[in-house]
Amino acid sequence: MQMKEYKPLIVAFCCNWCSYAGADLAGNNRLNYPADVKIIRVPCSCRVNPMFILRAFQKGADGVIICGCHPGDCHYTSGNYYTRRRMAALFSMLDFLGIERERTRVEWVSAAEGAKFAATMNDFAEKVAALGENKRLEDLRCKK
Amino acid sequence: MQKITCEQLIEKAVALLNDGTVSCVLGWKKGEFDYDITPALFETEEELKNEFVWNDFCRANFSKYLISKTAKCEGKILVFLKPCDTYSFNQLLTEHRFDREKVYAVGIPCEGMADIDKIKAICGDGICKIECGEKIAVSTIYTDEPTLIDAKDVLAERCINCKSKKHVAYDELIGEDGDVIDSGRFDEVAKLEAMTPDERFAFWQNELSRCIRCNACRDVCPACTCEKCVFNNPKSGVENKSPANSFEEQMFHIIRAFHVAGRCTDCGECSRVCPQNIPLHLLNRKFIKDMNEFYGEYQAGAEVGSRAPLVNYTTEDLEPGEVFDRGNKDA
Amino acid sequence: MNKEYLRDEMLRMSGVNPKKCMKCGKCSATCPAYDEMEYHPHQFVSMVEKGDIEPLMKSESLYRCLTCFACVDRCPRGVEPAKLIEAVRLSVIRQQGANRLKADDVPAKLDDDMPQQAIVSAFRKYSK
Amino acid sequence: MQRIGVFVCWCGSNIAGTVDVQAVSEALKNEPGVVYSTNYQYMCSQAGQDMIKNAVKEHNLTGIVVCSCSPRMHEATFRKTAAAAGLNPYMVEIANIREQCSWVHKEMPIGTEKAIILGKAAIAKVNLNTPLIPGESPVTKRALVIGGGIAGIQTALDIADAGFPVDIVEKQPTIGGKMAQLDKTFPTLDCAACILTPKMVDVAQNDKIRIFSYSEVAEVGGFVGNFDVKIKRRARYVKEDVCTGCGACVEKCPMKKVPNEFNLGMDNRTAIYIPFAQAVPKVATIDPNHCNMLKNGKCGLCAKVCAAGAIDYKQQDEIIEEKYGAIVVATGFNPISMDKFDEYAYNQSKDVITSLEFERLTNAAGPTAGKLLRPSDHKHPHTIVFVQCVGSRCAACAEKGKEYCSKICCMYTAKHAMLTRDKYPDTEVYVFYIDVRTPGKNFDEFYRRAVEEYGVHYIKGMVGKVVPEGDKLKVQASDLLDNKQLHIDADLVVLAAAIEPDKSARPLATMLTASMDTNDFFTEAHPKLRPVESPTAGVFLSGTCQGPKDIPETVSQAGAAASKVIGLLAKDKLTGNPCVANSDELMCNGCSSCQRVCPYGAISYIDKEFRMPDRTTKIRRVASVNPAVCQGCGACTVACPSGAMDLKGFANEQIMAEVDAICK
Repeated sequence: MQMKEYKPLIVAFCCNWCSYAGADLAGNNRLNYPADVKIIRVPCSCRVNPMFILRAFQKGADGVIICGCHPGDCHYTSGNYYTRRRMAALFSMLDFLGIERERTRVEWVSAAEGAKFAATMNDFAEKVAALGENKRLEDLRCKK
Repeated sequence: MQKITCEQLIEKAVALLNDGTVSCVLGWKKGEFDYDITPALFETEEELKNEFVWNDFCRANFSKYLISKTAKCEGKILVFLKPCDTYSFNQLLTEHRFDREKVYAVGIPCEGMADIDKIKAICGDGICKIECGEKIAVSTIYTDEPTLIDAKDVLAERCINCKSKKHVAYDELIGEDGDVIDSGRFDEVAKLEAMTPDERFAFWQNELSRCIRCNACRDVCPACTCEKCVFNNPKSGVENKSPANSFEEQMFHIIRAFHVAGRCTDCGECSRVCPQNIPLHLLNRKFIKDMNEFYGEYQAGAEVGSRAPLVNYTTEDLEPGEVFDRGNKDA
Repeated sequence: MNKEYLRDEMLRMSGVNPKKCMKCGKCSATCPAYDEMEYHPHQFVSMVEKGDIEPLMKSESLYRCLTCFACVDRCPRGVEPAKLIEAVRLSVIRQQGANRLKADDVPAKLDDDMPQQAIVSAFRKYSK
Repeated sequence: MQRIGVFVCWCGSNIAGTVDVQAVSEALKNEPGVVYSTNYQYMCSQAGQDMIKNAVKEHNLTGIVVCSCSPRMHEATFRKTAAAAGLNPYMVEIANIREQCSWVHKEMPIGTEKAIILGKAAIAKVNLNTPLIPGESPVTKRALVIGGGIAGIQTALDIADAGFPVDIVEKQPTIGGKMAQLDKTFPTLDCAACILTPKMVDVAQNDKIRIFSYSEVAEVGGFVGNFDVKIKRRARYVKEDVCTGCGACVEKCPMKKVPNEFNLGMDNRTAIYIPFAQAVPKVATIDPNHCNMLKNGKCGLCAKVCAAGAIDYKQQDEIIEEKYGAIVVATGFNPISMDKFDEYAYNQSKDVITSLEFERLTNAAGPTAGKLLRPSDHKHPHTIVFVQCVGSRCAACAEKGKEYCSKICCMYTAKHAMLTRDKYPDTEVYVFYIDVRTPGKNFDEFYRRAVEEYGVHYIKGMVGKVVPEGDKLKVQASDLLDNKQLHIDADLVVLAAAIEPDKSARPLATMLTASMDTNDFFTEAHPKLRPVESPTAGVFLSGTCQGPKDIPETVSQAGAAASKVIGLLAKDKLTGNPCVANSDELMCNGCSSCQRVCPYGAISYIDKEFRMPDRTTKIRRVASVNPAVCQGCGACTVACPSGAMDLKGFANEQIMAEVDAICK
């Protein structure tokens, strides 16, 4: 087997109104973060179904992060409040099953927080990289 | 031993059937074995007198049956509800799953149901006859004299940790109503929480790897009343009917627990029917325990129309990152 | 003594957060013992917050507070100045404890004529 | 199978500098569904767009992926391009390879690799895209304004001015609201009535405006452009269209001891009454709680003296149903109750009054005909103490006061103090304040004039207690700057009571599915950028129902709300966002989870008949989304356990396809 440098694969779900714009701002300001982070645009963080997160892990993601507007700033007034409850419950459950808690995260990033977006992604990627490959929640068949 | 006798229930059912209040009765009858009591629909006095059963093995929760039965039956249905069943009954009403007008609910007290596996552990295999009286008399093909067992010694886990002897819904109550009990039902969850993540992972790998995806847990669950389950729906993107690997088992059970979170009344049917004895109720209880701790006490089904924690919020809720810092968990 | 340490002690003992104060002065406006006091309730709040506690500990004001809790009741921000005054008072008593009677010393000083009330007070006072 | 065209943009060197665009377009050529792939310097340029249009025609494309800058930048551009080429605009997806790739990564191989993956994700999504057509709904060209204070009046006038009919619903017998009760207005000291009553007359005379006074909104259904509203017109026992407002009945009414709410109970009115001289509509109203005829059938004097024959003791409440395109909430405020503030002796002494009562005492049409007299003994007060922030900025007890600043008290107290000193220079006036807040045009100048020119004593500190003693009020207060406790023998104490939203606002918000904050103020759609719109489409906010405001702010917000309403009513049809939720009726089990999380009330339930496999039919309750109301957040899709609810444009399958493409 060929030894390759381990690079974590990170899926970031970003809400269209705040965090996706925050990611754009990070780009505008040329703030670096690892290319391992791939962003999926959703209208609101409350669109993120736990099934999407599990699916990402199944297909080989090493970490999943969900970014939304700060509580109280949701474009749809209350979406991120639901996200907060759902993800609190889900993450607690994943932890209960013994999945490393550092693999999942929710972060509130506003459209003005390009720097926070980049810093969050750097930090998250670093934490996930430290955990190594996601063995506990991964479908081995799908791995090449 | 149950306080209410089988005769009392038959008498009540016959009376309601004969005076036209109801047109059929949802009750229990003997299955292949004496301990294998199954749900049944009775339409005549004769059927009731010959086949109706009520004893320490009448475990089935009838609430879910009302969905299909009320849609089919012309008149009202008489249903017997143990205290824990009434919670599922209310939860289904909250979700508008059946017409309350078409049901005549009779609440009956329950002293807890027996766990056949515990009996087998005492008497061994080959049980040919069980009689429920003061004590449970178990005869096997290997012994002449029946073994007498105290029902208290073989209570099912969910009955040991019974959350409530109080009926939260009924048209009529036979016997006396009890109280909500401060049970130790979350102790097992807390024990797991106190383990290290590695220990927890090992525990669940061991349990979930036994899953054969028979779907019994889903089919019996009074909260799983979807017209079509996402796991059966090719359009959902997560369709899988049999597990191809351990991940899909986990995914199934996590998603199922998430889908019933806030709706699960903790009736324990999932673990009861699991042929592999996977303690599935622990997943549901974990959600219930978490939500109680994070968002305040909530019991699904305690009242009709209540708003479950996951379809509610406050602006002061804790952050998902904070859930791990709570309690006595390892850092 | 270290200012910050003293302040933290006061806050810990009283459970009061003086940062909530919006400096309206209603505590002092409502205080029936105001004229007797060198430092007034609102000054307690602001001086404790600044860590300026030693002058308070030396002041007679501590013993002029009637603990009537009018200031606690009236404060629009829920700051509870009386509890802060009580905390300062308590810390003085604790410091004095070093050169005062210990609770253990009390029994030796009792005699038959001592009123019951005084014995109880003595224990309460010297065990702080 | 889709026929997808991929267009990779260089964005000059912005993308091409760190991404090998040639390699990207080559790599994406072999993705499923892709029939054409190319790259160009500036895709958004006219030439670039022409390239896309030509490719659509040449290769019969059904879907387009543009690998370029952020969709927030040019998604709209490329959708228009697609539409121009005859494609459904929602068949376009953007892979963001500039902001989220070339600009954040420095090395070419890494940038190129990520760009390819982002392109693949977009292709995977387009493969599952379906053409979306925005729904259209008609607009009823009539607006409803709830509340007839200055906010409602101004909104209604502005809307009517643009030619649209407006109805005002006011629960009092007259419009005018709180402003009608005021004496002068800060900082210009105009007489409130002199500037308000002409507007009230304008409303009455405007043939586009109908006033439903003494009425309430009973029920609201429908959605933006198509609200169905039931208005309850309470029986006033006087035929509104017949009454001439002559006042003969009021003169003759023997029941003269009814507390007059317009003067806050400081004098009495009759059982049949006209609230004040300039009331609009100027018609009498019978108070059924005090009228002898209505209570026990004895009297009937008013009917006898009414020359017009307008009295109708048999009148009943009436429900009117009307359709509206837009609704403006202008429910206003009330001062909070002083009952919990025992320390100020409000309930013990008649001479402790609120500022609104003070307004009536100084108003020429008030109980004292404008002379400043104490309510208890009608003597001139010589020492007056004003207390600010009574119940405002009160975080300690939610039952007692409000945590917010009521905003208007500093200025009206300065006005009261100044006017008192102006009219009665022999009066000593003290104002106890925590902070004096005067951000506004000419506000601080006004306050300084009160201090410097009129000699009002402003004292930094609060009043601790007020004790009535003899005919004096003993005021104990602190002077924080002098570090003294003051004892003042006052003749009159005026409390600047906090203001709170009207009690009718909360049930109204529920009817409108408009959200409120914990203080019962209506929430705006965006606190900075959409301050006069509620998050519920078609519902607008005017005046203090949204937060404490003074008159100029209220009037400007009223105008802003009106312009939003006009913008809406000017449309013949509303075009919705097609990316809305959609419930699969076959799978929905009607559990109501989705309805609970919908912030817009877009989901309702219908009983639908289904054919079963055994040829029987079954009626089931299923969710139905109103696409005109849904804003497409997707909260319902996750709440739905059966996966029946999905979001168009961001479907479960599409997002999972993206996840798969990224993780592959």
